[in-house]
Amino acid sequence: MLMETLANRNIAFSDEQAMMLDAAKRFVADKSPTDKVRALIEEEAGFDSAVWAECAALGWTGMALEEAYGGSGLGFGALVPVVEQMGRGLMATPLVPTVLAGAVIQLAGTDAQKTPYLPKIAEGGVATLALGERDGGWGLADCAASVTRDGDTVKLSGAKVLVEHANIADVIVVSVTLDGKTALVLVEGGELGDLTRETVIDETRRVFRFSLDGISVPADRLLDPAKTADALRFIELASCMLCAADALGGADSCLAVIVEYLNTRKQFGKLIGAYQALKHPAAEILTGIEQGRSLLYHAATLFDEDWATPATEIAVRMAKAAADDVAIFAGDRAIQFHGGFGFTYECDAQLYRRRSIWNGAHFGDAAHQKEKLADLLF
Amino acid sequence: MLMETLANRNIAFSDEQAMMLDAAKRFVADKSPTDKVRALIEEEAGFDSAVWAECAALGWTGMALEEAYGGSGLGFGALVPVVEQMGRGLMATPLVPTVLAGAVIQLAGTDAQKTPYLPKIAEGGVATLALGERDGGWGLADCAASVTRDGDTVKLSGAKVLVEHANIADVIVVSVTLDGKTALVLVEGGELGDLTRETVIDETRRVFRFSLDGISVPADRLLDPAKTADALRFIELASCMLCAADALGGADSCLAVIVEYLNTRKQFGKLIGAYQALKHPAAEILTGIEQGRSLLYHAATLFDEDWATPATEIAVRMAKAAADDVAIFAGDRAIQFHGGFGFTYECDAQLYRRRSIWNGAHFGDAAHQKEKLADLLF
Amino acid sequence: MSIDPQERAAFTAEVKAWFDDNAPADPGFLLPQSFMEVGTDQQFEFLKTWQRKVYDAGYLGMAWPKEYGGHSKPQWMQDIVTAEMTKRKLPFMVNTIGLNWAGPLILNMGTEEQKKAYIKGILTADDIWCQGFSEPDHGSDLGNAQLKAEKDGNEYVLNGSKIWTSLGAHAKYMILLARTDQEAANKYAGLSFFLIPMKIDGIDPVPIKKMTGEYGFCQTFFDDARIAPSCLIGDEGGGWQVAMATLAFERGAAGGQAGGHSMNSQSVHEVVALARKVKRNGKPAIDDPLVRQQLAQFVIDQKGLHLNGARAKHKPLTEDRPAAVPLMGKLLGSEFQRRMNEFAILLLGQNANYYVGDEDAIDGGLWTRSYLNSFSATIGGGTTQVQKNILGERVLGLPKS
Amino acid sequence: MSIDPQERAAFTAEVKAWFDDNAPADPGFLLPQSFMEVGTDQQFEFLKTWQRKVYDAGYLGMAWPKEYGGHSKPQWMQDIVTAEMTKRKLPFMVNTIGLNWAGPLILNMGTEEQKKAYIKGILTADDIWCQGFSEPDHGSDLGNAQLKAEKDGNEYVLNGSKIWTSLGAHAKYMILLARTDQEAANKYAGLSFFLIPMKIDGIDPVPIKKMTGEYGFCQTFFDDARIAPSCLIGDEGGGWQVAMATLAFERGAAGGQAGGHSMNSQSVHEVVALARKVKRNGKPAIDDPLVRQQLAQFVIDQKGLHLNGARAKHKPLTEDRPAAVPLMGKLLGSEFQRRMNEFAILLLGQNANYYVGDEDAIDGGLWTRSYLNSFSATIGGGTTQVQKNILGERVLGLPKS
Repeated sequence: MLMETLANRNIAFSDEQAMMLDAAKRFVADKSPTDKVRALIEEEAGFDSAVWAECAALGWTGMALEEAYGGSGLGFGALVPVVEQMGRGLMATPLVPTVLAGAVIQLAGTDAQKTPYLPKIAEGGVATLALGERDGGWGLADCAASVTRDGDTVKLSGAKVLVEHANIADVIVVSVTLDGKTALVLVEGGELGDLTRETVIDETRRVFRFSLDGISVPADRLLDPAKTADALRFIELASCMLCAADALGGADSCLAVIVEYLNTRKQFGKLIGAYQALKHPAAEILTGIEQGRSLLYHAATLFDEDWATPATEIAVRMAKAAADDVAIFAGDRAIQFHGGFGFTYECDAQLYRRRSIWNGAHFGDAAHQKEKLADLLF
Repeated sequence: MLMETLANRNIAFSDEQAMMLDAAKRFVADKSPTDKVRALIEEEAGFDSAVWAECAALGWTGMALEEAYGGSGLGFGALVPVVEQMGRGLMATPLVPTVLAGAVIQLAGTDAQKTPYLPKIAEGGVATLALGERDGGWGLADCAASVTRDGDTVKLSGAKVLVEHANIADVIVVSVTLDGKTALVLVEGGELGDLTRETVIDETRRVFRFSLDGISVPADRLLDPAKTADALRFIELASCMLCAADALGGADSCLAVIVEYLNTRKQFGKLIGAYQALKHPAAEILTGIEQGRSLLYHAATLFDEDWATPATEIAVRMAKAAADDVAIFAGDRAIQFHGGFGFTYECDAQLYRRRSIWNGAHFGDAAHQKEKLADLLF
Repeated sequence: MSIDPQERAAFTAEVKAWFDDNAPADPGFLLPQSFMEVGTDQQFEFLKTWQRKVYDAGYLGMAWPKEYGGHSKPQWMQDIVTAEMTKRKLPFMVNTIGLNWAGPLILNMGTEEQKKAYIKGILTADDIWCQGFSEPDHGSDLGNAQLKAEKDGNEYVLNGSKIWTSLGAHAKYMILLARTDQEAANKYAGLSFFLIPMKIDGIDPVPIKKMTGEYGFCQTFFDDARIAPSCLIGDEGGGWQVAMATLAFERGAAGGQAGGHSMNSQSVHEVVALARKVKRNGKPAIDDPLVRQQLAQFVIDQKGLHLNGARAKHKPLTEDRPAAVPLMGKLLGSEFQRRMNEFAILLLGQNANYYVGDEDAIDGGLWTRSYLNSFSATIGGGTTQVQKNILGERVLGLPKS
Repeated sequence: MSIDPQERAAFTAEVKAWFDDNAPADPGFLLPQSFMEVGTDQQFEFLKTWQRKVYDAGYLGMAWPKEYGGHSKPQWMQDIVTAEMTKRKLPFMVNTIGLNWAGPLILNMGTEEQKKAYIKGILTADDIWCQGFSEPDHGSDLGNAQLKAEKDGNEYVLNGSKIWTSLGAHAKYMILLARTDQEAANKYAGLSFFLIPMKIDGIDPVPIKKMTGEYGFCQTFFDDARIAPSCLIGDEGGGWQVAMATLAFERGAAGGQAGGHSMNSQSVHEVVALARKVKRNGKPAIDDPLVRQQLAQFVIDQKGLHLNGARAKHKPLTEDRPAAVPLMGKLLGSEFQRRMNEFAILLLGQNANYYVGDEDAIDGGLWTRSYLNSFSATIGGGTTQVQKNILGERVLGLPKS
């Protein structure tokens, strides 16, 4: 696998994707300037529903959905430039959980499940995934939450944590244990009980925990058991890829924030960007981002060729590892290089550093990815 | 063990040791300027026997030996400042293998063994250890070389590698397997067959490989089997400590070489030491050396209190890890910071970098020490 | 100084017993780890009460003169108390600037009136002190302070602003570095040092929200604030020397003289405890070889930091570069805290998403908050980058950047 | 350019077959990995013979014009040959400066006479070329070259010295950057570029012993060496432009035009193979989690390096900073080699003590030698530190250091 991996230098990027990238860049710059990001942090909803509607209108929620369900069938990898730009703008939307949930339903849902839910998603309905558990690591299997059959219904029990936008989701893909195996079951928003908003490090997120106890849904809400293992693997890889895109976008604007300050602030009579102690780490952040983007677009290319191959898994994990490393480094240095100002809430450095903690802590940090890579490669 | 380790801040350093340090510093500066080091590299013997005689006269070979055998009984830790200074001067002598062999014989030898060999060592006779094997890792047990009993004699077989100064040693402590257990046996220099000088990275060393086949020695040359495990442990810890001392001494003069160049060489119109890209790593080397020396003298203190405690092992391994890390970093940066000149044999940077490879590759590199530390501490 | 071992043992036992009985219970909210992190009145009141309790027990300012509010006892007793508090990680003494900077300064250079006026309130925490050194535009360049103190009649008029005034809103007094002479031959010569009241017209401490989301510092604005000439300490124009002396008190023999530790940094053993508690790949993180390797490195780092001081006591072991150990402590200690807390965040795994205030945050979110707060030390008091310049230039003799 | 897939496949097969039959056997001594490392006559003769053999087979200079010694074939054929040689890690083409710098320069800017005189000898390796750019006192500061070329009658007289002239002792010609005008308005304007013969009076290449213990570079001394005015290429005073163009040939489209790879760097898969072969704690090093983590990182690094070029082909993916990928390759590639070889030394364990020439040295001592040689790239052609300045200044727009 190592030699194949080293030999594969495939990066495809169509004119259509280029247009999408360009549109996303302009859209995010327009709709998510930093003062808007900060204003949304203070609001309960955490995102601007008008902007979200525009995202849907731009076709982003349907990019990875088949045309039959109102999507454009561009493929999941096509979301990478969009999410990268959102990361750049620290833009808060329910896009990532929505497209992940949509893709999973498309992959492992029955026709009876796809028909009601997917077109809604394409139109901008919010969907999400409920995977996390209180004592949970990064593995998606071995849920403590479970379902038991009860005639035509299944009864859920346990609890889920770290569920993005659970408060507004039309449908939630919930991971549970059924007869000793991991299963995925669809729960509708209205079926949830009380939600508790969680206090998370990335304040641009809206994340909830809730109990499943007392929830019963029709048994046909279970995703196809034969496809569940595939679906879990898809979730992990697709999430890693989008985390990497978000992290690299964030690192990129974090670098811009650093450069801006280094070109403005003077100390001891010189612009501080003239000091190599700041200039060289900035150059290292630059190279980290550039390498990361190469790995990311390679991953996106392989993902759209065939997401299920080991080559794709390798490419995705490489991108995630590289992205986390540089995003953490960039955020950390951004704080330091802003001096006293960097220590304040007002300085944007903290926004990026907090986001890098979020991305790193989702679906395995850089060390975890490298462990998995070693197992795949050596 | 962790809490005890963190609480112990013991560093003892007597006036006697201070005098010894001062004497060693002056002696090494005088006897081992770099041009002398380079001249000795070209010579077959590799060291200056007149200087070696002076070392013995200064009492260095007898420092760790009891007074009964002509030593001064100062303790093994007292060798640390001496070896550190030798590292500083890249000084070539058979001191380290000689004092190690002496200490091992003193620890695990019978009276009949101590009586002939130890006074010779105190007087400046060369002794050495033959531990390395062709396929060998850093563990001292599990030797492929072996002895078998044959009446009053034992017959040796196998081969040993990386034996310092085997060509001139009066006595060699050889590790072998006897009846499935590791044993140590004394072989006299005259009993060895052909020696092959090995080509090693640190050109100030004189190192040999040889076959043991055909060598028979009296059975009473075996060190006390009841003390062999202790002796092996002693060798490992004492060697690590002296490696650390040598490495830190080397790193320290490597830093001096860097600073000298940074204060002399101009590029783009400025002394290059004004550039933070060079100044800051130099400061990092400095702090690495300073921390390393604190750890080293702590290790020496505990070693002389009781070398056999876990606390001493922890202190020694910490010093070795810290010393290797900084010596490697200093040597590597010394080459880089000398620019084109650093790439030449004429630049002293390579002498230090080569020596750091030697020290790192003996008795376990920094990662190995940290692994062992983790097992002891956590 | 030889101390009777029996006396020492007896006193140690007494101290331990007192802390056994009087150590405060968990207040139910996350306490700050230093005076720079006091963000709520609740935290402040708790800490103030605790300092007062320690003082009332006779365990603070033990070696300071009785006539000013101290106890005129030997310093070794105070050191035992301080060590015990540190070891137990008890809440720090909140009047940190008073105890460690202003107090030693006043005892050393102040008039009899000043000693009588200020020392007791420092010990009781009735009079909180803050410091006015840094300014918004001159972070690491202390000598460039621009806040004006202009003579007007019999008073000085203060205009400008200071930043990073911890406890600014609680403080009654400030030690202030201000510019009394705009035309001085060099920037240092124009500075003077003052002990000023905070609760007067024209002084307005505005809390700064830290990146942790909490408060703890102020920016203090001075708008024609008028102070009496008796506020001056040292000579007019001699402020730089007083400021340097004050910083030296903190580091030198007078540091910790008043007693009571001022910061609860993380120790590697706490990270090890965390690694035992959390899981990685379904097993305790402490079993992961990468984690073990990193933790071993942190033990080495922390041990090295502790041992540097022990080595420095032996002159022959530092004589080649006597300035190295004193000048590198801040750099190494602050970067160590930053790196170790950053690593701790990684240990949290998925739980790193939770922050202070969430019920599922491990150790209440302490690790992430500690990481973010650690920048106060890598930035404040001369950034890490400035510290490396200092080491390169002053210890190694390299040219200025 | 569309290439007939069948033609391409057929040619590839032919090339593979030829290399299957003609790849040189292990010579029994450790070969150099680049032209900067040719230390012995034995190595040189072996490499020269190999280049000649490749040329004679029609596999070198394939796209260069037939009338000068090339084969006037399409470039894609040459690229296939080059890729095959690289993949097989066959010995590099020893006349590296001739093939990659002097040749493209002469074809691009030279006179008809120069093309006829020089090109074929470059391809056959009969005429080895070296370069005279760097000088002992101006390592990274090429524009500050001081070697004098003074007009004296109809000739230029050369005085001064050049350093890092690889193959200096074997070279027949040198490309030389020299100062023809001491008083020029700026340092660049006083430079001129020459193609000069090496085997004339007053030119003395003195081998420099490298820190590896081997040879490979010379310092070349010029002592009243006289050359004809026809040696000038480009305008007098236009040498800086010619030098920049020459460096650009190496990096740009003309790079590798002549074919034949010029360096056998280490690939991570070779380090992985090493880790399978050596032991750590009695087990294959590849089983050690710390080793695995580090090797995975190296795979990521190497993959990233390779992919940067692939990404740069899509303009929308680099348009924000188009200069980044071209300007960072040297920095990343050279530091990657240094770090990876340094790690490989650690993998050797106790065997790291052995060096080139010892029978027990793993892979003949290759790893340590590669590490030491890796500094030629982290230092030569602008040090790593200078590269970071370039990225910071030219790509990020930060002020000059």
